[in-house]
Amino acid sequence: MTWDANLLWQFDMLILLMMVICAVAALSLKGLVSSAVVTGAYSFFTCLMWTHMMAVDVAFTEAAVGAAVSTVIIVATAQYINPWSKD
Amino acid sequence: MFPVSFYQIAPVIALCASLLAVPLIAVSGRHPNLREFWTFAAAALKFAMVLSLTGWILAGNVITVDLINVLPDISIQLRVDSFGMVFALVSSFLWIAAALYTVGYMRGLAEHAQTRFFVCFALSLCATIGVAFSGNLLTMYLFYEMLSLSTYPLVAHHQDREGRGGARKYLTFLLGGSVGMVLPAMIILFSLSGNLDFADNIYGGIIPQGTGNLLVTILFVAFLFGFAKNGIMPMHAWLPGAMVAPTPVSALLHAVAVVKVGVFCTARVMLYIFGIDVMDELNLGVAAAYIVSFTIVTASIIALTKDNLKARLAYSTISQLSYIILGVALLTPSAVQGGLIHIVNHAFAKITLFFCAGAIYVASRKKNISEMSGLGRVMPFTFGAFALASLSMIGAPPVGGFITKWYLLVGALDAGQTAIILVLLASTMLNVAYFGPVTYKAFFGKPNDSISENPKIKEAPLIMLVPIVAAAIISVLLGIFPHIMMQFVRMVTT
Amino acid sequence: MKPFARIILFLCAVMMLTATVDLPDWADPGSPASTHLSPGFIEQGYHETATPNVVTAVLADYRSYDTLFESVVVFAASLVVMLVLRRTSTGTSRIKHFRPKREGRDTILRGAAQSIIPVMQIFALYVLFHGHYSPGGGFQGGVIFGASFILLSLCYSLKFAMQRFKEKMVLICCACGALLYAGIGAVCLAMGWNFLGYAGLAGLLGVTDVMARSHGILAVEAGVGITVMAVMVSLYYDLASGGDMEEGL
Amino acid sequence: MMDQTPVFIIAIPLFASLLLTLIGPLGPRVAYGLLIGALSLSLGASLATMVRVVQTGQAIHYYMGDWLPPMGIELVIDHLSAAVLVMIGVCALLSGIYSMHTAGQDNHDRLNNYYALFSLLVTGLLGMASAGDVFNLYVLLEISALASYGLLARGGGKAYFATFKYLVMGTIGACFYLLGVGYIYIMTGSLNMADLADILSRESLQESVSIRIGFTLIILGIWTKMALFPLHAWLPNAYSRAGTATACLIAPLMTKVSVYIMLRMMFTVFSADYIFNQIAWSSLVIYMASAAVVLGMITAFAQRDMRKMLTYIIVAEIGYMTGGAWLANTAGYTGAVYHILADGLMTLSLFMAVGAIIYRTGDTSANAMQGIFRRMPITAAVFLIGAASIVGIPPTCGFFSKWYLLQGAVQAGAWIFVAALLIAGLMAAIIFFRLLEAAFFGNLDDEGLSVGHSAPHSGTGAVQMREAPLTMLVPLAVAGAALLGLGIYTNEVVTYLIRWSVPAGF
Repeated sequence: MTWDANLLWQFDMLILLMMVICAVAALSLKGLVSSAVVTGAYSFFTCLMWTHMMAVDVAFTEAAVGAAVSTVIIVATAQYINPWSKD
Repeated sequence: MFPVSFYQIAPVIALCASLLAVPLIAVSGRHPNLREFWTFAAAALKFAMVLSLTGWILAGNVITVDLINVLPDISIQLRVDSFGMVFALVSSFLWIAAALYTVGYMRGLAEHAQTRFFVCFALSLCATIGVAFSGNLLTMYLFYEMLSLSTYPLVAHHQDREGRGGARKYLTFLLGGSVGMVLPAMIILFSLSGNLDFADNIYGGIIPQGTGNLLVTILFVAFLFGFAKNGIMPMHAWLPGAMVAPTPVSALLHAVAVVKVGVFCTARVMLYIFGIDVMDELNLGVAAAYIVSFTIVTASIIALTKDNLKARLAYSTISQLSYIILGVALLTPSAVQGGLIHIVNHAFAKITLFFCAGAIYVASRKKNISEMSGLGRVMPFTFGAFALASLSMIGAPPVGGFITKWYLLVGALDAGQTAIILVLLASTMLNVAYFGPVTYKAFFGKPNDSISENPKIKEAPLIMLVPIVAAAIISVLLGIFPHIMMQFVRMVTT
Repeated sequence: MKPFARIILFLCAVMMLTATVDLPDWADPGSPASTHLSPGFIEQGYHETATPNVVTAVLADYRSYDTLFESVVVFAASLVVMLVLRRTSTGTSRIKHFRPKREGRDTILRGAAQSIIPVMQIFALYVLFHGHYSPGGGFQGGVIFGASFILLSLCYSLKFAMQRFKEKMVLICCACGALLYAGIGAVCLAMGWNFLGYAGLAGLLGVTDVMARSHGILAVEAGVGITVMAVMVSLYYDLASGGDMEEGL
Repeated sequence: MMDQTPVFIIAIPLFASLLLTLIGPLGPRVAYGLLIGALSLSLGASLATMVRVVQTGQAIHYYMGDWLPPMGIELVIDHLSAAVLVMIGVCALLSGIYSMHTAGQDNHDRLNNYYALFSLLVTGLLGMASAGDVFNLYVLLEISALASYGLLARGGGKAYFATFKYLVMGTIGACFYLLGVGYIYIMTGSLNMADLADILSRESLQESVSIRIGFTLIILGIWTKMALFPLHAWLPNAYSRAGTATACLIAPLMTKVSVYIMLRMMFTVFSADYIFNQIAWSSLVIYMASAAVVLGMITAFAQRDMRKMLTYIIVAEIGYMTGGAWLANTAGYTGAVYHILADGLMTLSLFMAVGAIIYRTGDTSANAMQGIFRRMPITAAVFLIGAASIVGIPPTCGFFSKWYLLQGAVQAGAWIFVAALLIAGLMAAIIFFRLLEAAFFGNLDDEGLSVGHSAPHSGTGAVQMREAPLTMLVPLAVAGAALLGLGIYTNEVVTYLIRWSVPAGF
């Protein structure tokens, strides 16, 4: 397993782009629950990124914690907050 | 006579005597007689200790005791030399007198919170002796602050609007001066010279060669005004304000402890930190002399306008304190001697005056001079003492004040400061102008109705009268036998 | 305030981007991070800890003190959330909140959950205990295990999950996992080694020092796993029910 | 046994906090006992370690898991950390004892969990003070931060919002720190402080932009954590709305330990040479510190709520320490370190005194101070000592720290800082004088004077003396005595502890 920086750089860029889109979307979406879900998506792309960087264990954790449990917990929290509040 | 080690312990005992008395006084608050006993015991112990050191000091020795090393280069150090000895003797002796008088006064008026009063009294005396015996600037500063804080409850004793305002002003000026000016000046000084110990003689000082003139001048000004207890205008404003305190406190503040500590600190710093040579070189002495001359004259003029006896005495104090600094600032040996001996002379005279004011108040509840017309016939001893003390203030022979004036005039002549001589003369005239009428009216004025018709007005209780008369007599004795104290003062200048 | 916040954000971004100019290339084998300590870990890791997965060896042995406190961080999080949210008195009027209705969609969900949860749990255990050889370990295993309970409560109901994994039990697990970890450290201490020096277990287990380290890693990973699993569940219980443990998401 | 003391300092409160969550059914008494026992043992271990450090004159290295650094993690207890450890231990124990009556106020249930967090916070702080590894420090920073969020939020009501603000700021601070550590790790490949110092002293890294930005991020993170002036907004509300027991623990310790971390980062990981010659921000930081000092005091002056006033004073005190550390000379450094110890005790005694007054009067405003000298003389005396210490009156320890700071500022020619310190001293005098005057006179506003005047004359029966319970009074008195003791033994503290840790290059 050798690392070639040129291999799949388009894939790399795509993931990074998606991450940025998700981050911006999470901030700009009005509904808290939708924001939470987008955060989950962001975590998923991060997870892909980690895998791409060959850090499988980190990817693993990101998938379990970031994409799954945090999203659930954020959604669970969000339901107690007025979904249309300004902050 | 004593083993040397005694001389190491005695200053500490003198310092701690009143400190040890504090818990005892506090605990025995319910038994006034026991409480007063502790005060007297401590006062007597303190005076005895100070007295026992005189012979050794007169023999030309200097005692230094290191108490605690608080900072790596500086320790809390006691140092007994002739300069401090003068002040220590006066203050420890006058504590006994003041304590006697206080008991009479407080009981006569049935004042509240007497225990707190005596506790703070003892604490402030401890601080006073601490300043007198301090071996370096930091120690002096420590006791200086202790004095400011421990006299606060005394000034605020009445706990009414006036007492509160006066006490607030009191602390504002004293803390403002010490924290705002003395502390930074002290630290700058420490950075410059690496230590804060007082120099061995009054000429050299400890400021290293080559320090910028401007910096030295700034330091000098900071110390001169920073020790706000010395009452130099414009830092004098607390003094009339602190007038609201009970009379024994005023006596303590204005005659012994507080103002004298201020003056003592100023003189100590001028002589032992800056040194005569440096002050002479930069003309700081002359500058200081003119600054205090202004205070002398202005305060006297203000005193003239005051009808309240204690207020008049307060402005008189401001004026008289500046004599001491004036003497030191003139930098000639005679002037310095004159200034230092005035610490003693003024203490005895002014405490007499305040005691009298208090006695008059206890006996007749009168505060204003205009109401005292003819009162001297009813209270001959009180007003007799008042007259003697006034003479001392004025500087008439044979009372102690004369000695001061003499040396100051000689010193001013030596220094060639004609203007200062004029100031001294003018001040003497003003003193006559504001003290003369008080005595004159009391003895020869027409008694007004409230006095002639009130048979209850008579001399104050004996316990108050004794200190008054004693202090007045000592005042006279100081004029007749000045050499006892002059021995100490001469040692300072040699 | 908003433009101000944007300026700060912009400045931070500029600062961080500036820093990248100087950084070594991505995955540069000559970078300090790859040359300073990593070779040591890679070369000696197996011989010193009998753990082929260097990451696990570093995490749970070389830097085991960090990992102890990381699991304590997780433990602290659950404690904080519980202290802030959990209320004992019930029946008081609560804020009305959005609650999805469950009727009519339970069967598929439950069916899926029934089949997936056992697999998840076994997988979690595998991840946990196979950490010596493959990516994984206490944190990942614990999270997956915890997620299985969260899934259970999502698909059934909070009550249903809480019957199987009681709140009290969750809290005990939170503390016990960390306690197991710290306890192993203390046992090593008692055996005359430094805190967390797993070689101290050799005498107790009757194995060599190196194997003892391997076993020690396994035990602390189990401790981490227990704590993380319980904490995940505890966080979910508290957050989903708003602290009253009555009704959840 | 003796060479294991460093780990006992941290492990004992850690075990206590884990056990505390399990012993809920045994009741609050047991929990309290366990907490106090653990804190005392931990303090004992700290003291033993300090004695060892002072005796041997060199730092103690404790290798976790017997792995030698830089591969493993080590605890390093040198003179500086020993002093801070003992300070933390003392403050934690005193506030622990003090919490007996006050902790129950906002914890009717789950007192054991509250105490578990309490103990965990202490663990985190002790761990930070003894860490020899920058990442380990981050983990412990997170522990103490998390625990403090939980404890502060227990104040209820407005405390939730204040704590949330603190949480956001605290998390940003921690993230900055972590990012900085990340950059430095990429550039050096090491996390061990001593190893880092060694690598960073190399010529090639002195100029590196990444290292510089790493340092910037770390310092910004720490400044956020310690509430240095422009980043202080979270502190006053968070601390003043917390419960009394919490405030007494957190207010003296959290920010002080953050200052300790700043010193560690500046002088142990990076070097004085790098900070003052390569980065050369010191004049800017001195301005910030001066602003912190003056504005903190001015804002404190404007407060009517006593605890809020004290929290603004903390902001000012942080300015003292930051300024001292960035003066780049021995006196300034000594002042900063000494002030860490002194300010911990000062803040503790003031918060405890105010807490006792609030406990008895139920009033958090300055009105509560009225007549305290008569009703609660011991509390009032401690408050007086604490106030004198903040103002800087000898022989309290506050005077000596101010002495060193001023000396350092004078030597460095930082006149703005000198002025700020003096103004702050005077402001503090006014602030406390106002309160003490009320405490002495027994009334606050001029209108009520007649009432106040009659009270003292009407005899002792009018005001009854009612001190706080003994468990509050004893720690209070000890803290007050410690203020004087630390002041009197300044020389020893400076000679045996602080002098040894003065960084090279001063």
